[in-house]
Amino acid sequence: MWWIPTAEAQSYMPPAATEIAESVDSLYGFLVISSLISFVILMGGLGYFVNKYRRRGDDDKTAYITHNYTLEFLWSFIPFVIFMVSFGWGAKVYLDMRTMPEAGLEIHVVAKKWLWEFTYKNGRTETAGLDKDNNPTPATMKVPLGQAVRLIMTSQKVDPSNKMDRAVLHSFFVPAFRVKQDIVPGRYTQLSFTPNKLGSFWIFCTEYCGTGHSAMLGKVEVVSQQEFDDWIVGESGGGGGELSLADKGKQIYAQRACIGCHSLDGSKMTGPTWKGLYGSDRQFTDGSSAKADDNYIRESIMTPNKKVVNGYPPNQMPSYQGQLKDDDITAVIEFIKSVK
Amino acid sequence: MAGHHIVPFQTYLKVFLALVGLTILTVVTAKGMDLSPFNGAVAFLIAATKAGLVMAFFMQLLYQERSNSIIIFGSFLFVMLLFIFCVIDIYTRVPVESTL
Amino acid sequence: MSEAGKNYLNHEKGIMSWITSRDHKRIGLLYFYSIGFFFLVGGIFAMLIRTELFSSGSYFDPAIYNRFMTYHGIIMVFFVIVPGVPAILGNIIMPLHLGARDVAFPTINLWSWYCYVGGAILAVSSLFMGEPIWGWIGGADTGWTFYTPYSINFTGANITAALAAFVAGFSSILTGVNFVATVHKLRCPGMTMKRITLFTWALYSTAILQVLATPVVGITVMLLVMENVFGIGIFDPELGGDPVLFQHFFWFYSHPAVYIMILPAMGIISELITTFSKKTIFGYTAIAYSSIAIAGVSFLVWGHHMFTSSQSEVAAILFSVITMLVGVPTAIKLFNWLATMYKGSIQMQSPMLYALGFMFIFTIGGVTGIFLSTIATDIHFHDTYFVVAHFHYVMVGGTLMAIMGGAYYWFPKITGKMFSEPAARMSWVLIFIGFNVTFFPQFVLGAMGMPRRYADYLPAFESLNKISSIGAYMIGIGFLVALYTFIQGWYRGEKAPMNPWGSKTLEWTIPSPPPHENFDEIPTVTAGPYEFR
Amino acid sequence: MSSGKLDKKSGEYAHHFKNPEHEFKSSIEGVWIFLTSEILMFGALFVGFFIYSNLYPEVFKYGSMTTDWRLGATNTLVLLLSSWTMALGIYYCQKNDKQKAFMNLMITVVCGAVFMIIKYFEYSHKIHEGWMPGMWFTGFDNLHHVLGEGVKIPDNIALYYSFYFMMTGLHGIHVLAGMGLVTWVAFRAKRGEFGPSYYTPVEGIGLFWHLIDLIWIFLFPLLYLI
Repeated sequence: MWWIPTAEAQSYMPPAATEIAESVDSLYGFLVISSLISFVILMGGLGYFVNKYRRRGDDDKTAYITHNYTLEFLWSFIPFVIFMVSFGWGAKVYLDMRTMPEAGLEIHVVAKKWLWEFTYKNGRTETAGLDKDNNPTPATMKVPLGQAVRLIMTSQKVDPSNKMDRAVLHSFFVPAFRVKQDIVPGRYTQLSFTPNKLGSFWIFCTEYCGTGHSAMLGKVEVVSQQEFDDWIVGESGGGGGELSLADKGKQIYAQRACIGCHSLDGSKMTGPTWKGLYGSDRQFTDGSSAKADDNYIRESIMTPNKKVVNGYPPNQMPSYQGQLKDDDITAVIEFIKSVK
Repeated sequence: MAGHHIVPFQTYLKVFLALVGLTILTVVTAKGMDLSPFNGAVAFLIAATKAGLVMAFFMQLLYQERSNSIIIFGSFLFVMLLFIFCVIDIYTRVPVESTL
Repeated sequence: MSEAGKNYLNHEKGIMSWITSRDHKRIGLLYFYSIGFFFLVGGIFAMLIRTELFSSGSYFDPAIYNRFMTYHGIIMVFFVIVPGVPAILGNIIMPLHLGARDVAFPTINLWSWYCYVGGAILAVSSLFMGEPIWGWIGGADTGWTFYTPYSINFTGANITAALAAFVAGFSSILTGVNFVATVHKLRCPGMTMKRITLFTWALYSTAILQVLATPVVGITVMLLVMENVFGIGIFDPELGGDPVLFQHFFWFYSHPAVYIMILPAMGIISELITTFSKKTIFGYTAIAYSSIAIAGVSFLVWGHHMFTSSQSEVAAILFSVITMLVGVPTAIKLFNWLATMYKGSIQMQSPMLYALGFMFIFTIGGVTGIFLSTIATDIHFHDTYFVVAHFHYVMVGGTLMAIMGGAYYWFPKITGKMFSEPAARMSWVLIFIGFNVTFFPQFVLGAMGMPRRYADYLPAFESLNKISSIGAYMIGIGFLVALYTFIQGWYRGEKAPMNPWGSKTLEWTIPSPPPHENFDEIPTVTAGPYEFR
Repeated sequence: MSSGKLDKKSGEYAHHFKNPEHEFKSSIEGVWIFLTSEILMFGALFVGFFIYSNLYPEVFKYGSMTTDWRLGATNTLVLLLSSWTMALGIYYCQKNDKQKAFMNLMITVVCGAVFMIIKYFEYSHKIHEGWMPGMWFTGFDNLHHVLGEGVKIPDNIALYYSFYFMMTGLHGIHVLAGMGLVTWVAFRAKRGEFGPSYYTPVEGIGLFWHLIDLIWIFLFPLLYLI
């Protein structure tokens, strides 16, 4: 059917990077064409009738037609057939999509408010980070070209000790692969794809998960098998290594959800910006004030609601007591000092 | 006045006694005998019978217009639909385990 | 009974005579004022949403945007579109169509309005509860779907918002009970089920949905309230519950709710098309039964909202095939309306413009529905702007077009005055064009992969979002013009004749506005409702 | 309508009905339609109960062992009795015996009260033992006292109590509402407002009361026996 690829080209779908994506696009093309045809029939008929049978005078006589079984049968049955074709085709592609590869690369995905963590079998973990200019870089999942990938996904809390917080639903969506699967706390869901194009593709979270929902981005990078093999044995992205204290603090900032509420460029988010924070005078809602030194910052991380800065709502930030080691907090403070 | 059916006192009494009897029966079958795996089914059947008696006589479905029976059984049908489709989902899910 | 010059609007005076009225027409008007008010509130939230999305980057904090999005959804769904047609036009018109003096239970009808108002007040007040994030404004940020576990955060805002949905549900149930009983019992002599109007058929199907589906969401949001108050854990994975079961329960109501919104709208369109084509309806039986069929099947399709939710593949395929079946009666309706216009005498008055606008918009909404019920494509489109565009095409384009069409159509009957035709056409042009400008680009955005409920987006999506926002402001202006025509018509309009459109249904056989007890003498019907011979 | 309250006993009826019988039948049908939505509302809870009791059979097995079936059975009998007297209340209204109608309706109310008192003891016992729903559950130790030390109690045993309290709680609210309504019609019956030609409120509220009984008939085996 020559017209299906034509429709695909006009489909505004993102470039397809898996075979499944191509078959979804063919189905999409079929649907676009058949809906265009039915739309034209209906609206063409509408326009034609409105023009041809417009009212000429108040005593117009009209035909008295109550029904026509043949016609009625036809316009029930033909749509029914189209719907069933569409259903069968869709179900077939769906089952292909949901058939998990026997062998292949397994990657564990953990979604938190509001970041992605990708863990490979060998323990290598990728999360969000920051580049040299302190711009957040999305978590990047590297996968080799042409190999089937199976994702095993679950959702976790940022702070497991916080009883008032809940791990929430997320959804893993790569438009270029045409796959999507919700991530449910308390159990594992799975998803598979076999990329057939090199490149870097966006991952979106498509199940509403709160304030950071639209910032919960990630990337899939499809690389050659060779490059992947070299990469997988290397250092975990963003973690460990010989880093300066401030750089370590930067990573904690990106990975422990500080980034969701504290900006580095002076803009106001849920919490105060870290730009120029160190050494500044802080006014609190209870009327007191203090200078932001090491002790104040440490206290704010441990007991965030003890002193709330004027203009910010209370009870937004969870305590990091027991979450961050002493060294980590020192690193965070060093990082805050470096953000001027 | 026409249409107001008066159910005899005797009928009410008999139905009440039957209900009491069925209650005793359900307790005896559940606590006195071990019918597993049919424990649940038996208890549910007895409950359904009791419900039928209450609806037919106390609620006078037998003597009212048919439409009322259709309405109320329709509602049971829709509860069943909710149940069946939820069950279809939950019992055909494939559990996924972490392999880490 | 009715004295000269006395009608339902002026036979009693004073505010008390209105808010304690048990006259279905007055209650309908009470609904009109209150729903109109909340439509304005929900519309303001819509404008704020589109302002935030006008460009990439943020005007508002995402936390505030999420409140806009949530309250736009809650108010528009539970307090505008679900009660919209049945409570306003259904209340006023349906008893007239049946040749009845009132609905079956006038007092309960009044209660249902109080439930509505109570629920609406709860919903708005929840905006000021919870953690304040912007002055006094706090409120729930769960989205109107209240998905667990996100909605379990133990704040008063979530509790109040869920209670608001519960109370509004009560209002909906009471209206439904009333309408079913009215259709069953209060038809005038000769008015067999095959002679009631198609608007009444649609309302009857809707009422069945309201009675059977709403209690399920009632108990579901009640469990959510308990979840937030006591942490009962039925939907909380941390305590062993299943959040996907919440989605099952929620959509068991909320999918039929979509038909609660659209079925009565279709009923209005049937009336408008036949009246303004001056021709009997084509396929009365098919249209009437298709309403019932849609209502029945709509209970079995809720899983298509959950194709990606981790429900099982078997269930997904089953729900997909049943969803396809709903398409058939919908297609039947569209073709029957078209056939009604064949060899008619079509008059392009503003109500008819709205009806044709409905057909245009609803056809697009309908065919894109097939994209979403086909599983493989839905996986890609699910929770993207494609879905947003689709349901706005159906619910906003569809239902609001029909409400506006119906409002103009029955305006002379309800108020006894004529509105200004040029201004009404002006509002149609603005709303119709604005609507398509707003929502058509969103199909493309969704296909490109832009997820919904995003406070911010990638720069690649910017140009289409700009177009969409401009369209939204156009719709806003269009509705202001429509508001102007209503007010202008009511105060300055010419006196309306008994039957300005040459319609055949019963409400046009009594004076405009109708007397307090509708019919001096209950009519006896000998033929169907659309006898244009 | 405009003349204020209608004297329905002597055959007046609301203006939009054809005759008193028409009004009666319409009203009763309205009640039935309302009851369908009640059934759907409880139905959703039952569906949840069935699904969870199949997913976690242990939870529901151990849970129902901690309820006292004697109290449950007593409550069942009490409610059955109340249903019977409710039916008799209508019967005596039809027979125009306002004193007996009043007596029977009041017995119904008293039965409702007895039911609630027994429920109160059950609740306070559970609360005392810490068998509370969801996150308030603290009764693991007390459960071991009842079930034996060796039994492995599932972590999410609290789910049973969530369902127990939600279902009986919602039912209890209905009982309370029903008691209020029955009291109201009882006193109207005593004033002689009802007779063979007009007893619609008694009949309607009776249907509501029987539904409460009906739901308990299913709740009893589910929560106490299985």
